[in-house]
Amino acid sequence: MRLGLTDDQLAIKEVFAGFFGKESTPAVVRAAEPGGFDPKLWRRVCETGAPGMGVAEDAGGGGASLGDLAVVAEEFGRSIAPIPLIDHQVAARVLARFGGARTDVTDGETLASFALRPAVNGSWWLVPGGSVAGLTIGLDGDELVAVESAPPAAAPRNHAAQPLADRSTAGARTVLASGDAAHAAFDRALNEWKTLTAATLVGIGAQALHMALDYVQSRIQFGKPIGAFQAVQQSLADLPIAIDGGRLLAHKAAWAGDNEAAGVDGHLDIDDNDNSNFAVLAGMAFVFNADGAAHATDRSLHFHGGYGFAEEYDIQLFYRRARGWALVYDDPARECGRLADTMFGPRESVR
Amino acid sequence: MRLGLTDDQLAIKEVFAGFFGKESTPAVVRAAEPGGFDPKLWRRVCETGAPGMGVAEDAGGGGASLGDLAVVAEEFGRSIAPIPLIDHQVAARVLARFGGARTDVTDGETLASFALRPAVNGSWWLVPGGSVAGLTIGLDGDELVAVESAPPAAAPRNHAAQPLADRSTAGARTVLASGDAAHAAFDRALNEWKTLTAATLVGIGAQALHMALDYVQSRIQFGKPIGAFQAVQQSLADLPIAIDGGRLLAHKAAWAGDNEAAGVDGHLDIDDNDNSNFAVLAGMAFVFNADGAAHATDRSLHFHGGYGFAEEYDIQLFYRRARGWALVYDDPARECGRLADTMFGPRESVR
Amino acid sequence: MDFELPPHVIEFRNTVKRIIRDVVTPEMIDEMHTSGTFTNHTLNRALAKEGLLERAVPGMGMGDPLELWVLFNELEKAGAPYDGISTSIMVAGVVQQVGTDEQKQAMIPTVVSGEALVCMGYSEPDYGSDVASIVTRAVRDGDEFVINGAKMWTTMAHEAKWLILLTRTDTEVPKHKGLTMFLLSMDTPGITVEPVHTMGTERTNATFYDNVRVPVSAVLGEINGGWRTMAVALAFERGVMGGTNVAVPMLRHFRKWAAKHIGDDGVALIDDTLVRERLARIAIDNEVAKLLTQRSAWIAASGGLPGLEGSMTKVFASEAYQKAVRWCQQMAGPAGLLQFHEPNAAADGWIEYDSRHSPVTTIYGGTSEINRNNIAERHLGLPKAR
Amino acid sequence: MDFELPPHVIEFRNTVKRIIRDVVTPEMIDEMHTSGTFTNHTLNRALAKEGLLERAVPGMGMGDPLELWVLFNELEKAGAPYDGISTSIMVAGVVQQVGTDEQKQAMIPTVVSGEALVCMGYSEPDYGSDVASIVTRAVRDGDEFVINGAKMWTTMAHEAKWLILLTRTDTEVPKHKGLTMFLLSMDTPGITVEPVHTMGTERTNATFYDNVRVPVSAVLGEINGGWRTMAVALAFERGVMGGTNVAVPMLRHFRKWAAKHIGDDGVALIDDTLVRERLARIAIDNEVAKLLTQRSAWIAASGGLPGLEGSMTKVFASEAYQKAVRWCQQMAGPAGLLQFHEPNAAADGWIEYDSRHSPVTTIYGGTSEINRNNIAERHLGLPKAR
Repeated sequence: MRLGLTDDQLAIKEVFAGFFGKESTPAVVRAAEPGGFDPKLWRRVCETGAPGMGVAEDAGGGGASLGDLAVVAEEFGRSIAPIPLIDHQVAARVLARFGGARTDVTDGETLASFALRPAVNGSWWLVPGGSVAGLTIGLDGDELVAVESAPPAAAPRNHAAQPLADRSTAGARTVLASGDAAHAAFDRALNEWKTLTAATLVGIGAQALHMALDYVQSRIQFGKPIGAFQAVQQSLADLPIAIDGGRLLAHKAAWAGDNEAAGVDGHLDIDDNDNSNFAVLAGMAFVFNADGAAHATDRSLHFHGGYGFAEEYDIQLFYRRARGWALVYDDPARECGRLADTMFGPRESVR
Repeated sequence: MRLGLTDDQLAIKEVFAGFFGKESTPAVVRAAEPGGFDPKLWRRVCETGAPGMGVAEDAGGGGASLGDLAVVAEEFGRSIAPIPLIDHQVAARVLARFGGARTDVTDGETLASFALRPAVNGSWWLVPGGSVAGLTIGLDGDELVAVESAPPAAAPRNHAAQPLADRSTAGARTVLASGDAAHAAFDRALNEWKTLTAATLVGIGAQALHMALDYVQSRIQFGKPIGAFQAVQQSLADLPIAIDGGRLLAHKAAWAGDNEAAGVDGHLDIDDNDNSNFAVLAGMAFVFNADGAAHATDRSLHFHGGYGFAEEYDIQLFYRRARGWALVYDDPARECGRLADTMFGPRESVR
Repeated sequence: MDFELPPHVIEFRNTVKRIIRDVVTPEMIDEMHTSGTFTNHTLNRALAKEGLLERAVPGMGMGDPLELWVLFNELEKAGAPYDGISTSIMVAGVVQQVGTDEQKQAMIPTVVSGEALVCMGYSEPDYGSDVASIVTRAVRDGDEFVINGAKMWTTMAHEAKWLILLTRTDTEVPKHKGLTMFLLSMDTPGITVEPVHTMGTERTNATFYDNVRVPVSAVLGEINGGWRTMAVALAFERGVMGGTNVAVPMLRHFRKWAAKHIGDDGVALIDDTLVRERLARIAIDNEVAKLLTQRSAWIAASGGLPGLEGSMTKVFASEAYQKAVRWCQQMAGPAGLLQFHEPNAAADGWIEYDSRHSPVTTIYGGTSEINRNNIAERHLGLPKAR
Repeated sequence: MDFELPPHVIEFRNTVKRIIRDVVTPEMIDEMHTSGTFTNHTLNRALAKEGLLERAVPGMGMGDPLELWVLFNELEKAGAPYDGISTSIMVAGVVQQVGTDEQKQAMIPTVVSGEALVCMGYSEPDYGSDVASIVTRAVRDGDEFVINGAKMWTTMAHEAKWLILLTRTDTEVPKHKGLTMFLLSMDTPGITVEPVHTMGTERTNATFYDNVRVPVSAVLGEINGGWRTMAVALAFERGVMGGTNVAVPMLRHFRKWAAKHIGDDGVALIDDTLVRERLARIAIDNEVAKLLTQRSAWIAASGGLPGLEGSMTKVFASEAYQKAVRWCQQMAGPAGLLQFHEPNAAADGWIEYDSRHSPVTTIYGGTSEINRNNIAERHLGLPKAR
């Protein structure tokens, strides 16, 4: 048992904290609005190997575990970098898993995205990264496919300035898997996406807390820093709890995902609070951190007072991404319903 | 428009505040546990005319409006009196409405109760006041009936020490109404019960706040009354808001109920926040005050510290009744579902 | 316990509703969101033309005092651009109460005709919640005052004809006692306006005062009585001039959209059990927010000063709105992220807009913490804790 | 990122589970609720017999430090009576660390054999959160101390053989520096125990000390070093000895009942959409509470002192539990009001019990407010605010 990071992971954390801290400043984030994509930053991140680091080594990637990717994701979230890194990493891993690893994707030269919802009427709705990706991985009926096609010119204007787009299933189409295997692969990839998104949201929440602490210690009202008032303190004291709890949960999901990939099946006994099931932990991590990041950014913005609402302050950038980067998948309440199906069994008494 | 009490209502309030304050002290409440009924207090309340005050004058009652009864209910709630007053008042009104007014019920000599749920297999489940009432009014299939039978010896032990019991539909049985009229009468009575229970819960919440204020101003820690700490103040400041809002809502429901009884139908336009519909306001008042009283008693108990948890302190009596007196009807979340059916229409796209 | 408006107020309300129906078009609302300036000259003039603004000004005695609440409640529920006239009418009420005849004659007719707007300079970059500590100086120079300083959140300054400006005129006395309020024209030389854009699209301003010279007759109220003049303004506002029912249009927008938004399973979103529970709770809170506001209006109309009641309403309504927005955006899922004019946007983009607008509502006009302090100290009688 | 227990700790856990399965009967749990005394001699001896108590004592070096957490987590999840041994083992750890050889030899074997319990006298009627201000006096008299005063919430005092008692020995120094802790037998003349009954059924006590004479050798730690001795106790406890997973048995009880509770519409309660969402959220919070507790155990086992982590876990777990209880009682409807042994009671009465038990969990062992103060000051680095 070791709940913290390994030495390798600590090194990864340091590298990416440095990279994103330097390359994805709030000015960079702001400049990339509303489209939500900075091609130069993408090129720079490709130099770090991050886009393909989760691809197996024998497929030409970095061989990083999901746990390692979660460490990167938190730093990515902390800087709300305007690149669809998580989506690309998940897509690249799916490709490699089905023998379709492509150097251009592993290198990040071709940007890939992962459709979070099965296609309806030949279209994947609001694919994150979809406005910039040349390759879309998604479920189309009973097939898991990779479709190569030119991305649209622009993303619809959206809350978090994400590079979203609806993408067609038409194009140069490769079938990666069919039938049950396709559905299983889609589920696996979606669980990876939820896990890494959860870690990203931990980073957003942690950074929002950091910004709040800076502000409340320097803003003086009534002759004191506002952070000296219990009204502020009691509310901020909840944030590190949710952040730490959310990080542990995201890490446990990643650990369970790595175990599952290694053929070690998880265990699920909710009655005994004993749970190492990847799908359940990924869903839990998504729900808990979607709420946690929304709350942390809400409180941080609030304690910035009027300035928190001003466009020129940075906290509003985080506030919007805490919401957008989670809800692009779904309502956490509906995810709870799906978790209940796994944890408590299907609704047998209802037709 | 007059949102406060009329002069008559102010007089009613004063009388019953005095009565319950004197007759239903915490010692009286405590002595009546676990059965939850003090026969002496019931006899005393009969002397005030409260049991039949909501019965029309021409039926031998006090001719009080639902609004007047809500004023009494709040004072009743403030003292958590161990008598099923609301249940009796509602039952007595139903009887009178169908020409079945009985002097012994109007006087309170025979205790009547109202079954909140239609009978299933010849039994009404957990009727409030059921362990002491000689007459049960309830819906049995398509009939609204009054059943005379001896109450059971004891109530099941329950959270709020309420005089609950399952009651059989067998006994000396009078049919008050049949078919649609029975269902409409049941709905009307249930809405009256929700409204008066809401007012009762306002009283419980208001008294819990009062007790919290007494305690936090006299309890010294760290050299100050604990009520001088913002951590305590910020939390307590929410309570009067919920209490005042809940009272306005309960009063509006009562007003709408009196209008409905006078043949003035309510209006319902949720899109315009324009609502004078009795059923909707009664349900809203129930939900809002069930939550409000639960929260107020929770905070009050909490700020009493360890003493709040001690049996010998009074706040735990209020904490349990705030829950029991509401949940004896149902989960507020399910009531929200029923409200949605009225406010937004039935679920047409679901079979 | 009578919750029905008197007949003449119902008639007033019907007039407001009619004007809204006739004048407030989707294009007008759209323009307000595009420009970030939440006022509209056509609407203001239409209301003025039928005498509604005049009737709403507190203390003018032209209409029932309840009409102030009814006017802004209807405008708010309609999602109409009313920020400009709400401030203007409130200040007109202050001028009516404490202004000189000269000030009344100069200013009030321009406001009630719907022609002129007023902006307020209270907060400063370093003083928000602690407004009594502001440092913008007004120094007496013969028959004039010379004003220097900077103000923050001077919303409508770029549209307004009038400005009320809180200044420090005495530094030697306790901070509340050295403040003076001025009423001046925005044309006065030395005033600069710089836009401040917000995440909610709404534009506000920073304003700068560089040797602004005004005659002594520009003092509104007493010299060194600025705190009192501000209190009058607050007493008029008392939470009945909009801002406490903003979740009503949101629920309406969401409901209409959810009724026609059919999921992949063929079930309309409005028929989803988890959605219905949350919408019902929003409707309950909307009713309570309305009742609390109505109470303030009733107390004011009965001659009372509903100051703390206004604080209570504001805390409740703004926090309930934020909860409702969070729920609606979550229930909408990805569609709740799409902005105005994007296909498939939840409620035509309103949900996304509300999510950007809602954070400010627990900040401006007194943060929830400041309001709770006031409630704890002045309503609950707890010891001062700051 | 490795969340799996080491094999020898899994084996330890399996032993605990086996003993629980064999020894903890419904009758035992029932007796605990009837008596209000949350300890059971049979269980304590069964755990002792297999050496589990000895292995769990912090600092004894008999087992993996993780075992302390595992032992109490399993007991808590089973709803077993463990309050008596958790305090006892914690104090045994304190004695092991700061006690004299004489104290260790006298006290530790009686605890790890499951024979003797320990109670703690910290709080007083007038000093709860502000425990540093306690006034129970211990006055030196030759080779003895004479103790006079009163303690509150001395749980298990009526069952315990041992007592650790916080006293004031110096009134001339800052309040934290004049405290001394004693370890004494409950047989010592002059101690009176009076029961205090609680809404949660659990019995606690008020204890009174009337010229209680103890030798100087009864001092636990240093004279005037009582604050430090208490800190050692707190560091051992660190939230890993139960109290942070109490919603686990509640969810299990509710789930089992909801699966067989069929509504009038033929739908099982567990299949109700509104129920499922809430149960899922409870399960998520249970997992997080477990992980936060596991983190404290891991930090402690790695040689760290997870003080603030324990505060964070306690705030989260107790408030999540209260939310879960409220939900479960509401979801159960009227059945959630019925107590143990009543027909149709939700989850055989557990929901009603949890509703009475839960309020104390944000009070004892440091209120949520005190814990948040600590987190704000010591973890977030904000200025002292009390």
